[in-house]
Amino acid sequence: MELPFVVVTILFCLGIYTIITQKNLIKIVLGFTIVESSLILIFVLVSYQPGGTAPILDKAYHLVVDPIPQALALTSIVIGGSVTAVMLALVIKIQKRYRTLNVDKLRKLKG
Amino acid sequence: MDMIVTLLMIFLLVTAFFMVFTKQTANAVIAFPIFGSILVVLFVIFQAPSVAMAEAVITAGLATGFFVITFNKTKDSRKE
Amino acid sequence: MVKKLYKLGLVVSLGMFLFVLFSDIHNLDRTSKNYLSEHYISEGVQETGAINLVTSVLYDYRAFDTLGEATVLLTAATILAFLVPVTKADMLGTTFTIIVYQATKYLIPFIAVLGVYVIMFGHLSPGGGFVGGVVMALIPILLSLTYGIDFSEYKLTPNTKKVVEDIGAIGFILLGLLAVLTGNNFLANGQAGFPLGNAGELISAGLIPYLNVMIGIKVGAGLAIIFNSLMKEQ
Amino acid sequence: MQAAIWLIILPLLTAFFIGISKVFYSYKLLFPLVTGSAILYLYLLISVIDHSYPPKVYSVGDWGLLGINIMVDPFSGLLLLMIALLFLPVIVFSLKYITFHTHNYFILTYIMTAGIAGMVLTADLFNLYVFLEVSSLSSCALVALKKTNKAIEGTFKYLVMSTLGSFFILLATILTYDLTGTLNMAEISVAFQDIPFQIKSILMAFFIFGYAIKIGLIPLHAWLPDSYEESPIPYNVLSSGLVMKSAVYALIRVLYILFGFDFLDETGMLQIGVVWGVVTFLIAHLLAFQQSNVIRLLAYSSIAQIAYITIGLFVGTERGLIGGNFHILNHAIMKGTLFFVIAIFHYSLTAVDIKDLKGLGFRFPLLSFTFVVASLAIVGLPPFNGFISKWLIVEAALDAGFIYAAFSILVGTFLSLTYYLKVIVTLYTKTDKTIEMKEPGLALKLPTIFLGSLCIVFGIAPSLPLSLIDKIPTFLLDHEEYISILLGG
Repeated sequence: MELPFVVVTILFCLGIYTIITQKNLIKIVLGFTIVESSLILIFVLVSYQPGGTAPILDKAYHLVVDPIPQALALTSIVIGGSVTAVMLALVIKIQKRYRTLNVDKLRKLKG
Repeated sequence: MDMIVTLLMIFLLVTAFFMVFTKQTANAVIAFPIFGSILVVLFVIFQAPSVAMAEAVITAGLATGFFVITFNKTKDSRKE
Repeated sequence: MVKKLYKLGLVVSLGMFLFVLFSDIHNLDRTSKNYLSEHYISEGVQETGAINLVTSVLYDYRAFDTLGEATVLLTAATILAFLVPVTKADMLGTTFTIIVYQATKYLIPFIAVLGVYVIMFGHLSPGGGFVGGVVMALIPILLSLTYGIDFSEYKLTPNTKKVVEDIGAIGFILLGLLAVLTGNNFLANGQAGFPLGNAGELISAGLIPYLNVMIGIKVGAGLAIIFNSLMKEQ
Repeated sequence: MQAAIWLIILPLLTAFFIGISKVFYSYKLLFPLVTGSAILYLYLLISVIDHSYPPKVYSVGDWGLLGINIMVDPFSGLLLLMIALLFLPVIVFSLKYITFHTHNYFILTYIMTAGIAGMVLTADLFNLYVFLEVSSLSSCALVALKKTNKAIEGTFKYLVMSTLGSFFILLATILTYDLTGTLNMAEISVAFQDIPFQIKSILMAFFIFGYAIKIGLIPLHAWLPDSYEESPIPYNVLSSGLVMKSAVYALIRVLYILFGFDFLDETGMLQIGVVWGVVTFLIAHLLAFQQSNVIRLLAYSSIAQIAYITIGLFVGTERGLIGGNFHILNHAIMKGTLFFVIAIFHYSLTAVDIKDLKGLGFRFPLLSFTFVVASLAIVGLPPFNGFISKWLIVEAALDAGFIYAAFSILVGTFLSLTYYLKVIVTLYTKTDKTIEMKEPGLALKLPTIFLGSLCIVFGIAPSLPLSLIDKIPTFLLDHEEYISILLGG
């Protein structure tokens, strides 16, 4: 179980890095999906036990993985998909208004 | 089994880094479903078939469609 | 350059934090059993009547989350519906060979059957309302991709989809309110006396299959709206 | 307690029915549906607030501790009181004010209210995240409603920042589940006693970072003025009054119930919170001073006021909690009044810059007087409500030994006085210009004057809301009581 968590850490940080440094708007949205996938991977890893079976009890199994994180993961997938769709719609809108996908070239809103 | 998981994890990282650091957005958009598919296989190995199905259909399927449409619509400022 | 290094430093320190956290959690010896999941695994099938425990968590123990999540999807569909202009679309101005058109025509019934299967058997096998809904949403999406968005919206107007989506959401709440009518709490299933049937049969698990159907049509219509709106986006 | 669940279902049902009525009846059904539901909602809110003490638990789906519980206690009662005070005025105001995408505006407003009510009521960590997403996504949607360039860009910024915050909250939620095996707040709190200090502090840092983005504490505030600038102004009333406050609520709930007061004291989070608050309001006041757009000015002022609230809640004494909570309520009322007045000016003559307001004090005598009252209240002058809550916070800070915080609040008061005076002086400067304008109707004036009069009423008789607020600290400072009620119910 050591390696998966290292991978999750790297993916999470890679996603955050993409969001805060990349200039291309589509890349930024991709960064969001990477972070979200890493979170879902954490959900699945939390539920997993070595030797367990999937939580579908058509027979009596002696070791079953935890069903709760999987249900929560489904919820997060749907929420993440909706957020991604909204973001992409806004990206198209921004591109049509400003004719650019570069974050730096957008109107600098005074912070 | 551990071997497969390790390999898939390495592929996952490679795809993710490729998506982020490739120069052309087209490559990133096309690498995205590969990333999703590797995740799907991993979820099946980790005994989460429901999550795998949702991931396959929503992230690797529909979200890719969304990205492709966005990419298509924004083609006139792609060269930057 | 300094700014970039600063950001890199931020991310690396975040990674260190996460790594320390994960290794700490890993080194924690956990002797106590996790009573909640133990209970779900040992009693879940009797209490909810669903074999697929993920479905029983999603639509029975924690059905309230599902309502929230369906609302998020509806919100996304609403946003995309008002962001698009009224003008007609220009998307993927491609014409296909006849094979594509014919294949689409013959594919649609199979997709419909698959979608209905995934929705209806959600409490018995992997799948359920969300996945099945997405599969159903593929029908209008395929129509828009091959025959063009005009044809797709002629067959299924945006207003129809909007109504179907709202009916799905209202249906979910009304099914939850059925339990209130019998004097129980919102979204109660087995406790409110709905027959759970024999676990493993199609008509079992009380309200869960109906909730699945509602979520299925809601998600299908919502995603079709989202996809078509993205395509129409100017 | 059946009414508590209706607080979440009724707005959702209304939103869905508006969606259907849009297709079949166009505008015919909108007015009765929206106002009828808002009035019914007000009735439900009052009946729930009335029963908020002693706290009650309602188990969704009859599962008890196995499923999701919702709980009403005085702290959530306060937030519900804010919804009760703001929601019906905003709906009445919007029916007249909003002329574009009317149906979508009301659908999203109702969904946002349902999300906030869900956040306030729920006692489940993942449910909290779901409703947080509901409220923030619909809030983003409302920002984009005008579809101008600034609005789209502001929305994107808002969505990016708020999703970033959500990720950290979700990460902390998953790991909390992994550590404790449950999502019920009371059970987590009990199980957290065995978790090592280091893990708990890192988890707390994630929660705080995530919610700090949603609250808009400096330096994570940049999205907030941008998202306010071009959004429909009645939405700003709800946004500064409820959306930001619900994030504050969730943060306080998580910190005080999950981690417990002793842990906060041990990690030094209380000191950090106070310092963060002081820095935030000083910078926010300075930034507000430079703005030429009234809405941006009010947005920065909101950040500063939230910082006062943060100081009050993090001082860590009973007095501080009472002051902070009273300021939550007062800020919602005062900022609501200010935004309403600006909305009427915008409606009548599309004025949003300070220089456009010249001479309006003589043209709208009553409304301008309301504006003056509300801005003096927000600066913190007696005899208005803002003075009392600020005074409570200063007193609490002095008691707890945060002399620098108390002193900086006084400095901040003078800073805020300067920029509000700038607006007020402009309002009462005579001009010879004659301006074309639309006469605002009663539907616009009545909610404004209602909220403005509350500023005076709560200033003269603070015992009215304080009778509810006085009960809050017992459930926050000592989380045992909350836990025992939640586990027992």
